[in-house]
Amino acid sequence: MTAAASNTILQTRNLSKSFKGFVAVSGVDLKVQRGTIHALIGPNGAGKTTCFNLLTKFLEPSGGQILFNGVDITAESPAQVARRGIVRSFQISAVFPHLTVLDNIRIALQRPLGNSFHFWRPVRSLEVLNPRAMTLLAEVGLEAQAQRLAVELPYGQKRALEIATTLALDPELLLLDEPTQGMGHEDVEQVMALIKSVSATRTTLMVEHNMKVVAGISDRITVLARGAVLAEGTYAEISAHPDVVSAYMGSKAGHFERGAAA
Amino acid sequence: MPSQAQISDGVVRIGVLTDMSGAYSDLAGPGAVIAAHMAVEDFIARQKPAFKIDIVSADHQDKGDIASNKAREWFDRGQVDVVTELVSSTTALAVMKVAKEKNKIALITGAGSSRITNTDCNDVSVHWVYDTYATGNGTGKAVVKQGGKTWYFLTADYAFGQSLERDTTAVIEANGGKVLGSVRHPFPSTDLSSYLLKAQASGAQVIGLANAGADTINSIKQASEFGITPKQTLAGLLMFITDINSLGLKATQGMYLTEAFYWDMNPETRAWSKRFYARHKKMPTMVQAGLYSAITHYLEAVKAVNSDDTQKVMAQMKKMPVNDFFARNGKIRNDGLMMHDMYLMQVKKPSESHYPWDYYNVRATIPAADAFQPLSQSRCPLVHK
Amino acid sequence: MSGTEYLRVTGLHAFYGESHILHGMDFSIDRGECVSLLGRNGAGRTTTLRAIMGLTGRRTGSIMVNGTETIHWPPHRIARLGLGYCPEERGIYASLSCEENLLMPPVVASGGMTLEEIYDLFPNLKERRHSQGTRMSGGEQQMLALARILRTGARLLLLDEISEGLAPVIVERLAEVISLLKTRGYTILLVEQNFHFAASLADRMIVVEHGRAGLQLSQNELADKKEALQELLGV
Amino acid sequence: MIEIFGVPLLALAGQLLLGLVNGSFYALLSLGLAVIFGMLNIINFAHGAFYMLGAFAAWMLLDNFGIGYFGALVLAPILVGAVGILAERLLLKRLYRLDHLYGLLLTFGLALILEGLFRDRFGVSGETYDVPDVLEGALNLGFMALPKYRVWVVGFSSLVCLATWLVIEKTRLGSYLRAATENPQLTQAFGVNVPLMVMLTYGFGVGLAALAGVMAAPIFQVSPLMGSNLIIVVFAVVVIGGMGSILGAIVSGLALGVVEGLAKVYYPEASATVVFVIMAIVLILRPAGLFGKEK
Amino acid sequence: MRRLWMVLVLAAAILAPAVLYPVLLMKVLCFAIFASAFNLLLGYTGLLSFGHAAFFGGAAYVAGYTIRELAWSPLAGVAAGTAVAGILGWIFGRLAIRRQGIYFAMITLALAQLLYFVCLELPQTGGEDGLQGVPRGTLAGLDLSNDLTLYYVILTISALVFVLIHRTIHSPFGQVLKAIRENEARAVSLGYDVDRYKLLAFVLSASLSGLAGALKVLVFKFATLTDVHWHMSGDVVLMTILGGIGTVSGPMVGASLIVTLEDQLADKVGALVTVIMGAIFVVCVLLFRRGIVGEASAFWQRMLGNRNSPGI
Ligand SMILES: Nc1ncnc2c1ncn2[C@@H]1O[C@H](COP(=O)(O)OP(=O)(O)OP(=O)(O)O)[C@@H](O)[C@H]1O
Ligand SMILES: Nc1ncnc2c1ncn2[C@@H]1O[C@H](COP(=O)(O)OP(=O)(O)OP(=O)(O)O)[C@@H](O)[C@H]1O
Ligand SMILES: [Mg+2]
Ligand SMILES: [Mg+2]
Repeated sequence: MTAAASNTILQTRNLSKSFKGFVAVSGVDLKVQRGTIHALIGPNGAGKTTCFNLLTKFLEPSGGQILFNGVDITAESPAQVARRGIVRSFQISAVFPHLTVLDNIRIALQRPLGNSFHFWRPVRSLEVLNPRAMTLLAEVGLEAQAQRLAVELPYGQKRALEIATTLALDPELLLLDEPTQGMGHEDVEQVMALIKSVSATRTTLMVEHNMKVVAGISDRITVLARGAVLAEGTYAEISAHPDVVSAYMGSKAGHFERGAAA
Repeated sequence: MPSQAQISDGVVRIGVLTDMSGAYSDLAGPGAVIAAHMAVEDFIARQKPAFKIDIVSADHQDKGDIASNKAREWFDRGQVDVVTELVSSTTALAVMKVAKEKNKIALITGAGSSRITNTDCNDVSVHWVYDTYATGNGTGKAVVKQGGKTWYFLTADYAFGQSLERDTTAVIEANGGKVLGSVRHPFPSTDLSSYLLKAQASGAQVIGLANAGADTINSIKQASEFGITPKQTLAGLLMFITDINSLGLKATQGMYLTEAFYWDMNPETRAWSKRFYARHKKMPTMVQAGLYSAITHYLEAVKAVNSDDTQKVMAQMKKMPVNDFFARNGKIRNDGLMMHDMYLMQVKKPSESHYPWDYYNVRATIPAADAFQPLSQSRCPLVHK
Repeated sequence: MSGTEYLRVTGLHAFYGESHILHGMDFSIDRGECVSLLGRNGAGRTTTLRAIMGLTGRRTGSIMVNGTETIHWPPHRIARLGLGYCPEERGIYASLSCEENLLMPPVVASGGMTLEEIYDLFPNLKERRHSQGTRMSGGEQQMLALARILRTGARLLLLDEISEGLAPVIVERLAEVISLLKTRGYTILLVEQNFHFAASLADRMIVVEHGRAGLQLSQNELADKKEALQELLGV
Repeated sequence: MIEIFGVPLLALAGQLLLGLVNGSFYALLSLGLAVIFGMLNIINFAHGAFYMLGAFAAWMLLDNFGIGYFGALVLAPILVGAVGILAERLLLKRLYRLDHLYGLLLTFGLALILEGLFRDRFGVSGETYDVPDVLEGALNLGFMALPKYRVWVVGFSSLVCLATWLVIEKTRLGSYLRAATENPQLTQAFGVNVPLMVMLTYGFGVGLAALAGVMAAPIFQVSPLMGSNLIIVVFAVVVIGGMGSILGAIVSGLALGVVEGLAKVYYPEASATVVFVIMAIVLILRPAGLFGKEK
Repeated sequence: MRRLWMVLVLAAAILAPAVLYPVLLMKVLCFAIFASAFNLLLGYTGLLSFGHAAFFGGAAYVAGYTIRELAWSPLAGVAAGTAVAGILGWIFGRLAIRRQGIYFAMITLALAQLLYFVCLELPQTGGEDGLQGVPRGTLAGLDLSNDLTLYYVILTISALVFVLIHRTIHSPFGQVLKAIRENEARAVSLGYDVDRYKLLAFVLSASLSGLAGALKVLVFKFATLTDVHWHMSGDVVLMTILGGIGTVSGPMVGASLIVTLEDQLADKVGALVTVIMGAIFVVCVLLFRRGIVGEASAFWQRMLGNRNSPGI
């Protein structure tokens, strides 16, 4: 393996998925470089979420291969994939609603401890996780909410909690599905900053429709359309690509973005 | 009074433990409680005893644990001297053991398991009315004698049905009949028509119903629906008059069954039964009548020995013959079985029935010695010491 | 105000169980107008729409639709007055296919779009029409949720965050659709996180704060009130 | 004569026909369950009790008012359906916002109450209901006498099942029902009178159970316990068919009746368990049931 | 505060036989174990099993058979029963946990029914007569045929079981269970193999239910079909709901109430027992969904809240 290849954290070869004859993802070759923020964009129904589902094995690929750090993980289970360090967030907010914010984080932190099957141990044995949990909460500005139930949080804070929970697993590769969806303007800024800061030490692959976010923080962009890769490059390259403009960005690209200059 | 000193706490307390709402509530249940009260009232009126008599009753819901728990509590805390009725084998077998442990008496009238006086027998329990050996055997033998030589069995596939089939087969063959085959159906079954068709195809003269309760009722109903009866004759190996009453004569006409009692047998039975009917609005089953007999006999024994001490009363009960409208010259054997005559009944045609509950022709009296399993065959440890 | 008032909300209070969310909401919309509710996350905009449809818990105050008081009505009667609601969470039926989802809402008045018109507007839906509702992509579901109420002939549309999760091209198309609806005389109450999208379409904007209607401004006042908006919404 | 594993072909055919009769009962009952489950998302544990109620209603109509079988066939489902509607209005209605398990528990309680009351009133041996005169007698098929009444049961219940299926699957009603099941609030916001629909659906499902009860009355003894044992088997049928699937309920009801009939011929001891064994196998191979949709 | 309660309850339990009937108390304890085990699944994993009678009754038969026919010691018999229940739980669990909610309930019910038929037909169970006359035997020199001795043995075992259940709920494992109940897909995406967690919870619950059933055999000296009948599964649900789903002491309270009620009603209402049980079910579901313990603690909290609010 060459040095360049070892810098590729995630690679798919000819990844495909069809649903009863409908091809949602076809022959996608994706390469994500270590330490970058990689955006996956494309029109609605292009297959972005499906790609995520394939990468995390929530769906079984119909064909192709997934290599993580050079290892073929195509045949592994979702939980195994997660334990390898690929952790995702969901397009629709996913927290544990009736647990406290702190417990939400601890659920993620406790897994690597390896005592999750220990039904005879007191829950106090998890208190060692608290400092780390509080640090994570502080990172997303939730430290004051630690004892509240997650269900009581406003939407933006729920998203923040979800990201913190995801980070708690210290994933090598972070998969974010529309992290700013449904957020107000300030929250969008905050999440952008958050993603930027956590990505300093890891790799992020995100799906996002907000061009401001994409333009603002992604290092590299892959555009999917009809299940296949349409273009790839930096934001400048992509936004100049005529096919991308007509299929995705539209003539007034970015005009309607939240936070975009009016 | 000196006599009172002999009766613990001055009261003879009788516990009627029965099924008030479950599968057996029709043949025992509320009617049994009425019969028990009648027995006590009649006894007081007749004998004017010096001791008080009290009845408590409870619903065991066919659950062994409730039955045994209730019995224990009655014995331990309720000063109950005798527990009776006990329909359903589970409760009877469980309570017998409690009675033995607490040295109190159990008079079983409702349950029919022949285990009660065989492997599980003990010296404080009496089995009063019938057991499956008697109903099965009695019917088997008597029907063969009436000319029903070839048989086919419809058997409920569990311990009860299997032993009923086995015992009856033995007696049929011993009496020169022939068993052409049998089919085992799951318990409970609602649709028995498939099995009945097999029985029909066998061409046997008699179809023996080695099942009970709702299974039997549905067998009979469907046999008539398919026109199997009256061409072939049904023989119920365990049936009660309440079953006939609920099915009606149209479906049951001509079938054979063995009972220990029929209300319309003689003036005595009629007299008692009419009094019972006035209170219960149904004629008595053999279980209800038997309960009256058992309690009366028990009270007579208590009076005779002037004590409610278990051993003394048991000894007296075994010594005295049972003579009342229910049994003539009945006798309690060592294994606890109350020996009395049984009767082979044939259900009347609707045209023969002239008034309500006019259901049976008594076809034969089966003498006690023939009706019940001989003592020599008993597997009761008390018999073969 | 002109006499063509179509919806008037006065002193509206709404509750979810114990929690009191709307604290005396007042506003009105004229026939054919497009009004947008702005506000921060959790201000109560979604709740306002749900309260109009009768979907919250207890409600008090007054909601007049075209001269009819509906505050005590059950949702299905309110809908029959010609209201169409596109919920924030989309509410696509998993057990129905895309097309069945489209055809599900009963027609409440004449003059709705035909299936062909809708498929022309959203070609994605045509392509996926036999797909199970919730198996469609996030954006496709969003389009479906909107398309669904265009068919029913409802004249007052309550639209909650319809531009959410859509590709920029589609958002553009959506803006065109809304403009088209306006020209056809539909009355629209728009709840949007996307200020620029709303600003380009709304005749009037109402800022919702803590369950009350605050600052109201019309399209031509937008430029003047920039600072106020900046402060209220962080735009 | 041709034999299949030692059983004459014609006798086997006769037995399968009988299986089909039982299958009709399964189908009717599981259809009602599926409709109620599909709509209210409630496993109607009281279904067996309503079946019993239907049979008793027929008996009482005859006994008290002299209304015969065919009158009962119409009236009993309506009466019992009305009881169901009452139960829905007074009790079930309060549970829709809650976890579905509460519906299961409530109807379980309801079943206990209904059964207990009838047991108290009528005792357990039950009552006899005669086959209506027109349907009395048997068709001689040569190899067996098939009671006309059973032919009627198969025919009529198939018709009812088919009609129900057509109405639900092939009309707008079906999609309203499914939509309302999933998201009653939103569906109501589209202008569908969901509470009314839910109420009528429950009444209809219960009415189907009662109809099955009326049809069963001449075959089985009308007794307070007639429903409680049957209901568990019917649950298994519904699970096999795929819960909430109308077609699944009908097809697997009929099919299982036939399979049970086969078991009665070849291995009668197992005929009560065969349904459960099939259920286990189906669940291993197809967790959502034969006609169920994977969520 | 909580400690104090526990000590009080324990003291009451130790002294109870002086006032109350020991056999009834033992029955209460057995059902309290059963209901608590059931609650472990329903209250903390969100899985409603409608087939728990299979474990309870299955273990009862195994314990009864090994003790009576194979002359095992009571301890060995109870252990065998518990183990078999655990294995049954594993089998049921493997088949059922792939589905959720009502589907899960139906599948467990049907599987339990299968076991019921097996028990009905096996000659070893004695069919309708039941497996009667199981000797209590001795345990470490203690004669268990004495009601009081057995009571204290069972009390000890129950106390241990409650501690175990309490601990399980408040363990790292318990936390994961709660997470799964709250949002299963999210738990998967965090790397939890949720089926294995559910299965372990199911097996634990089944084993403890089995323990309850096996102990009940020692108390009553028999095992019968009632123990495996689906009504038993319904009873345990009723107990748990009546006491309070998802509360630690609720199932115990529910079990005590139902068992005493059943016992007391036996002499009083005759045929109406089922009607009353049914009515309790309905009332609980409609009015006290949180159960007695749940409602009481909610009430307690409201009182506290009210008293605190004036700002004393
Ligand atoms: N389980 C499924 N069964 C059938 N079709 C599916 C399934 N999941 C997704 N699809 C289809 O596959 C296509 C890709 O869906 P996907 O969710 O990946 O889109 P997306 O790129 O994430 O779009 P969006 O930006 O709108 O979320 C869509 O057309 C969708 O309808
Ligand atoms: N079902 C509910 N039960 C209790 N509180 C609720 C419920 N739904 C919403 N709320 C609360 O009501 C308040 C207003 O919510 P609403 O959804 O109307 O806000 P919004 O302005 O639409 O914000 P967003 O931008 O997040 O959609 C919030 O504080 C929210 O937490
Ligand atoms: Mg997507
Ligand atoms: Mg909102």
